[in-house]
Amino acid sequence: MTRLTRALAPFVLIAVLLAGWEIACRALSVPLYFLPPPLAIAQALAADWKPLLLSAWNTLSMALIALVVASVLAQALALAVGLSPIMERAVRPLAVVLQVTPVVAIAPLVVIWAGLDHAGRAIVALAVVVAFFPIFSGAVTGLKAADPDLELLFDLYGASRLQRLTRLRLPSAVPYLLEGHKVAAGLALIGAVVAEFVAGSGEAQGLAWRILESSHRMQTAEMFAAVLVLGAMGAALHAILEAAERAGLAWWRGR
Amino acid sequence: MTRLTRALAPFVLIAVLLAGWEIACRALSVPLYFLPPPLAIAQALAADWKPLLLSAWNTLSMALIALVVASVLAQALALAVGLSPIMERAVRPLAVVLQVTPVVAIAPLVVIWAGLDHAGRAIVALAVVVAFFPIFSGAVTGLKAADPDLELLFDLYGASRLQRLTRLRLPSAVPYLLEGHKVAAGLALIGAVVAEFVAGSGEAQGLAWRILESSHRMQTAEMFAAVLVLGAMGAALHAILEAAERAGLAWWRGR
Amino acid sequence: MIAALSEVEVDYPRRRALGPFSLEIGAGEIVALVGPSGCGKSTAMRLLAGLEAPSRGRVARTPGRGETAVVFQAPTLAPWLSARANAALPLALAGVGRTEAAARADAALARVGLKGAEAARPAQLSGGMAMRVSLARALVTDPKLLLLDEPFAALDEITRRALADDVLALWAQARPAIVFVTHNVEEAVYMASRVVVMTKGPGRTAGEVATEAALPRAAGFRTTPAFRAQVEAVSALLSQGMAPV
Amino acid sequence: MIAALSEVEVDYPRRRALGPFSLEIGAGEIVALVGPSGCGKSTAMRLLAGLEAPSRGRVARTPGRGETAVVFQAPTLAPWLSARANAALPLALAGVGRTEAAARADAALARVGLKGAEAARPAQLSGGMAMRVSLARALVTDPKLLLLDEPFAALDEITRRALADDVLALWAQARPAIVFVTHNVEEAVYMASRVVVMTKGPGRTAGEVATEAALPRAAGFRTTPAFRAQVEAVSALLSQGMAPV
Amino acid sequence: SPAKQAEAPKAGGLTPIRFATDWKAEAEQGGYYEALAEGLYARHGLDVKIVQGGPAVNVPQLLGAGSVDLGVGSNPFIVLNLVQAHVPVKAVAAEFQKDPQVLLAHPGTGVAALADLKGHPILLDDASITGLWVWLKAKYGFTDGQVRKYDFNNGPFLADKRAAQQGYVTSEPYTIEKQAHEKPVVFLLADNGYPGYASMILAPDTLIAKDPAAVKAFVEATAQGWRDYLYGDPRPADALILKDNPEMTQDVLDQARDKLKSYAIVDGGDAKAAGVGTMTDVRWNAIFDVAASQGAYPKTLDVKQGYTLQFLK
Ligand SMILES: Nc1ncnc2c1ncn2[C@@H]1O[C@H](COP(=O)(O)OP(=O)(O)OP(=O)(O)O)[C@@H](O)[C@H]1O
Ligand SMILES: Nc1ncnc2c1ncn2[C@@H]1O[C@H](COP(=O)(O)OP(=O)(O)OP(=O)(O)O)[C@@H](O)[C@H]1O
Ligand SMILES: [Mg+2]
Ligand SMILES: [Mg+2]
Repeated sequence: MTRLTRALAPFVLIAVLLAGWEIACRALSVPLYFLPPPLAIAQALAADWKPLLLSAWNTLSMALIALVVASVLAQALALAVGLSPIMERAVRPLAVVLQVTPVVAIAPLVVIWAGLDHAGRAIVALAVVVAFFPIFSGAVTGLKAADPDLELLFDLYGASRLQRLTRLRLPSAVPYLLEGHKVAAGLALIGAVVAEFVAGSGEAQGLAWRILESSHRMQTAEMFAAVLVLGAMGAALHAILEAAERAGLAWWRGR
Repeated sequence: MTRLTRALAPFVLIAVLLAGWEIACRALSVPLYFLPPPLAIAQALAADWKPLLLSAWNTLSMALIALVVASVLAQALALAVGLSPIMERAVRPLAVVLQVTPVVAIAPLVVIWAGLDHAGRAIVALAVVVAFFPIFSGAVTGLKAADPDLELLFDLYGASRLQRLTRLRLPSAVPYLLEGHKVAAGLALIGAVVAEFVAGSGEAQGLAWRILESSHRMQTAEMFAAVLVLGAMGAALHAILEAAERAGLAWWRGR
Repeated sequence: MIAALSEVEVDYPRRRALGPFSLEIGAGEIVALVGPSGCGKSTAMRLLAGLEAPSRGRVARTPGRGETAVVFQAPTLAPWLSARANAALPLALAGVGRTEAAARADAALARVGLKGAEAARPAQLSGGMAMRVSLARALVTDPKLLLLDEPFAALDEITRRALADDVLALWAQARPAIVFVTHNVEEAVYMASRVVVMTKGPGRTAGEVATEAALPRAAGFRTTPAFRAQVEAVSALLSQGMAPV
Repeated sequence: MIAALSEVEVDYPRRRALGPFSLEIGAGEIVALVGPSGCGKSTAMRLLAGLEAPSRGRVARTPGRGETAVVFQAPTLAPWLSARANAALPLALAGVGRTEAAARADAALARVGLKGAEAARPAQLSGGMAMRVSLARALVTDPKLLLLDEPFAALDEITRRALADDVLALWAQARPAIVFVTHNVEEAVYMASRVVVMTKGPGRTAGEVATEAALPRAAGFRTTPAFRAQVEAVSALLSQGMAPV
Repeated sequence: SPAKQAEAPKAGGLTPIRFATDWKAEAEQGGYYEALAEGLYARHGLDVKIVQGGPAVNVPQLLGAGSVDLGVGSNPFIVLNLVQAHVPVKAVAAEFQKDPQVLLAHPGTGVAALADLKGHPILLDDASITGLWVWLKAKYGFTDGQVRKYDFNNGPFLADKRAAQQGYVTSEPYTIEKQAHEKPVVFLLADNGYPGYASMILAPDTLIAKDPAAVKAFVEATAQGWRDYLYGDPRPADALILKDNPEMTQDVLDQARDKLKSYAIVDGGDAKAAGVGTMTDVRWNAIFDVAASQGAYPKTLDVKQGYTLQFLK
C-alpha cells in the first residue's frame, strides 16, 4: 500500500494540479493562446508526438554530449586547481565569469568559431558553458571536504599532492560531485535548448526550434507540449542521476 | 611573500591570459568587430563606465532580489518536502520541469501575468525560476545527509517530524545549502540578464540592454566591456558567498 | 520486564552479527554485557533500544517513546551544537523550556566532570570529554531503560570509578533498568547485579554471573573475596567463550 | 633521541590544552602516557607526530617523512575503502606495489585478529574492529616512531593483552620508539619502559615511573611484586595529579 | 575559414554562394527562393545555398566573419552600424523600397495616429530597438521607458489594451486577427515618413573586389526572382519555403504575397522606374539624417562607405 502510494505520489499531485489548471482555464475562459488548458496540450501532444520525439532525441543527444564534456572538463580543471591553492585562486574567478557570461552574448562568436555547417558543435559548446559550473564548484568544494584527521594522516605518511588528490580528496568529494551532476544535468538540457535558440539556424531540429516556432505562432498548446516533453526528459535524466546518487552514496558510505 | 602571491594569483593569471589574447589579436590582425583585443575593451570600459555601472546596478539589484526570493522559496519547499517522502516524490519532478523550462518559453506568460507596466517583476520572477533549482536540490540532498547515528538518536527520543527537520536535518544540510547558494548566485545573475533579454523594458536598462545594443551595432568591444562588468559582478558575488561559506562551515564544524 | 530478546539473530549481507541470543532485563536491574570485540554487543544494544529489528527471534520492550536513553559506542554529538545544547537535546525534544533544559544540562555536565566546558563544541573536546557529553545527554532525562555502550572506555581509571559511582547513585534514586557494555571485568562486577558474558561473534550467551551484594555497593566492596571470585568467574567465562568452538 | 618536547604549551582560543610539558623519547624506548581525560595527551601525541605546532616551547624530531606511524584516538578510516585498503594505505602512499601492499595489509589485519574481515568497509565493522584496522595500518609499515593514542581502549581484556604482546613482539624485531596513551595503568606498566603521568589539564608532568625488567616481559611479569609496586606508584601519581592544586 | 570557402572549386563551373537570410523561410524572402527554385541563380553562374535566419541569427556578424558570402540586411541601421564598426561590408541592392515594418495598436483605444502612442508601452524586438526605434524617438518624442521586449509572441500585446507592438505588415496583422479575432490598428511606418529600405543584399568588400561579376549576377537574378514571385508563378518558391520551414502554411504565404503587392513593398517608389533592388544617394542621405539626428551616430559618419550603387542598372 505505502509502496503504491509512493510510486503514485508524483502522478497524483500532477493530476491534481492539472485538474485545477483545466478547471481554472475553463472557469475564467482564458483564451487558448494565453494559457492552454491541459487537455489542449494533451491533444497537441497526441497530434505531434512523432516529430516531437525526434526533436527531443536531437536535443537530448546534444545535452548528453554536453553533460559528458562538461563533467570531464570541470572535474579535470577542479583537479588541476586542487593541486595548488594559487591555481585555485586564479582559476575560480574565471570560472565564475564563464558561468555568468550570457550564452546569447557569445553565441555568435561560437557559431563562427565552430563553422556554420557545424551548428551541433556550437550548441554542444554553449551547453557545456551552461552546465560546467555546478560540477566545477561542487568538485572544488568537495575536494576540501575531506576529514581533517585523514588529511593529517596523509601529512604524516608524506603523501604527494597528487596522491592526496586522488586517494583522499577526490573520493571525499564524491557526494558533492554527485550533487553537482544532478544540477548540471538539467542545465545541460536547458543549455542545449537555449544554445539552439541562439545558435540554431533553420536546419536545427531540436525542441528549441519547436518551442520558438510555436511561441511565435501563438500555438501555445503546441509550445507547452514541447516544453512538457523537455520537462519529461529532464525528470527522467534527474531520476537516473538520483538513482546513481543513491547507489554512489551507498557505495561511498559502505552501507 | 606567499600571501602576496596568493592575493595576486588571480590577477597574474588574468594578466597573462589578456596579454596572450592581445598579442594573438595583433599578430593575426583579427578585425575589431570579430574579437576585440583587451586594450580595445579597456578603452570601451573607460569611455562607458558611467552608464555601464548604472546598468550593472539595475541588473545586480534584480539578481539579488531574485536570489533572496529563490532562496526562501527553495528552502521552504525543501522543508515542506522534507516532512514527507511522498511529498518529495511528488514535488521533485515538478522542480526539475521548472529547471529545464526555457525562460524564453514562459517569458510571454510571465510578462502577461506581471503586466507590461511591471517589467521588473517579470524579470525577477524569471530569474527566480533560473536560480531556484540548485538551492532546492542542495537542500533536499542535504536534508538527507544527516549522521545516521544522530537520526537513530532522534528516533529514540521520539522526535516529531518537525523537530527532526529543524533540529537535525536542516543543520546537517548547511554545507549543501551553502554550495547550492554559491551556484545559484551566478544563476540569479545570468537569469536576470536572460530575463531582461526576453522580458526587459527600456525603463531600467540593465546590462542585457547594453549587451544587445552593442551586439546589434557590432560594437564588439563595448559588448565585451559589458560582459566583463557582468563577470566582475559575478566574481564579487561569488567571493562574498565563498567567504560566507568558509565562515558558515567553520561555525558548523565548530573549529 | 523492561526489555527482552528471545533467540534473536541479526544477519548482515555477508556476515551474521549476533545470535541466537536471549536476554531478559527486569525492572530496576543493572546488567553488564561483556564479550570479545565484534561479538555483537552493540548490535544487542540496538535491539534492546528498539532501533533495529532482528532477522529472526523476538524483541519485547515496555518503555514508551523517550523513556529509553542510549550512549552509543562513539560519542555521536551534533557538531553544530555546544556541549550544553547537545546534552540538553532530549529535553528540547521533549518540549522542556529553554532555561530549564539548559540548567538541567549544565547539572548533568557538571556531574560528568565537564563544568566549564558547557560552551565548547564537540570538535573542541578531547575523546573522553566528548564521550562524557554523550553520557550527560543520556542522564539528563529520567529514562526507564538506560543503555550504555562502553561509556567509560575512553576515560582514566579515576574518572571512570567516579562516574561508575555516580551512575549507581542515580540508579538508587530512580531505579531505571541499566544495561551497559564494558571490557573492564571489575567494572562489570562492581556495577552490575548480573554480568552476561557473550561468546565470540556471532555472539551467544557464554554464561552469567550474578552478584548478591546490595546495590549500590558498600565501600570496600572491591576488596572483598566475593568480588574477586566473581571477577575470576567472569574472566573464565570470557576465555572459554573466545576459544574456538 | 627520536623526538622531544621542551616546555611546550598549546593554547586554543579560550582554553590552554597542554603544558608547560617536556618529554624526551629515546631511540627504541617504549613510553606510556597516562593522565586524566582532557589533560592534553592527544595534543602531546600530535606534537610528537609533528602534526601540530606548539604555541610556545620547542619540538624536536628526527624521523623523516613516512617514518612516523600514528593510531589516532578515533579510528579515522576512509569510509570508501575496505579494511584491507585502509590498512594498506601507508604502503600505497610509499609506492609499494598493489599485490605486495595487499599481502602485507592482510598479514597486519590477521595480526590484530581481523582475518576474514579484509573486504569489509569501516561502516560494517564494530567499534573495536575499526580501531584494530587503524592499528593494523600503523603496524603495516616499518616506522621509527610509533604513536598509539588509546589503541586498545575499545577492546576486551583478552584481545587487549594479546595485542599488547603482539606490539611488544613487533618492537623486539625492529625496535621502534613507541609512545602510547592508555588509561589502563597495568597495561602501561606492563608495556612501557617508562610511564609518564600527567596532571589534569592543562597537563604537566606529575611524575615518571621507570621499569627495570627487560622488554619484552617475561611470562608471569604481571604477578611479580615489582609490577604491583609500580602499578601502585603510577596510580598514586595519578590521584595526586588529579587533586586540585 | 573564409579564405578556403572563397577558393573552393566551383561546382560544375558555378560560383558557390552562401546566402544568409534574416528570418526563417517566409514569403518576405519569396524573390530569393523563386530565383533559386527557378534556377535563375544557376543560369547566372551561381550555386546558391540559402542559410535560414532566425531570431538570434546576426547576419552582419556572419558576413564580417566570412561565414557566409552574401546576406540580407533587414534595415538601414544595420548598414550604418557596419560603417561605424568599420566592418568592410556594403549594401549592394535593396529589395524592399518600403520597409514593411508596422506598429500595431488595439482598436477603440483612441490611438488614431502614431503620435498617440506617446506614453504607451511599445513591444519591440532587439533589432528594432537599435533600428527603427531611433526614428520613432526622433520623430514622435517617445522615450526609452516605453520599450518592452517583443519575443515574437503576441500574447503580451493582446493582454494589454494600452500596448502597441511592432510587426511586419505581411505577417502580424494577419496572425493576430486569426488568433484573437481582433483587427488591430496598423500603422505602416513607411507611410508615416520612415525612409528606410529593407531586405538589402549585403556583400563583403572582399567579394566585391574579387568577384564583382558574381555579385552583379546575384543582384540581377534576385530582381528577376522577385518579379517572377510577385507576378509570375509563386509555386516553385512556395514549395521551397514550405520545405525549409515546415511550420509555414500556404494561407500565410498567400496573404503575405498579396500584401507585398498591395503595399508596393518591392516595386513601389524608385523601383517603379529604376527596377527592383534600386537605391539612391538621396534616399541614403535622408536615412542618415534621421538616424544621426538623435545622436546615435556621429554626424561625420561617411554613409557612402555602407553601400554601393555599382551593381544597379
Ligand atoms: N552494517 C553492517 N554491515 C555488515 N556487518 C556489520 C554491520 N554492522 C555490524 N556488523 C558486524 O556485526 C558484528 C557485530 O558488531 P557489533 O558492533 O555489535 O560488535 P561489538 O560486540 O559491539 O564489538 P566491539 O566490542 O568491537 O564494539 C561485527 O562482526 C561487525 O562486523
Ligand atoms: N580544537 C580545539 N579547540 C579548543 N580546545 C581544544 C581543541 N582540541 C582540544 N582542545 C582542548 O584541549 C584539551 C586537551 O585535549 P586532548 O584531546 O589532548 O586531551 P586528552 O588528554 O587526549 O583527553 P582524553 O583522554 O579524553 O582523550 C581539552 O581540554 C580539549 O577541550
Ligand atoms: Mg560495540
Ligand atoms: Mg585523547
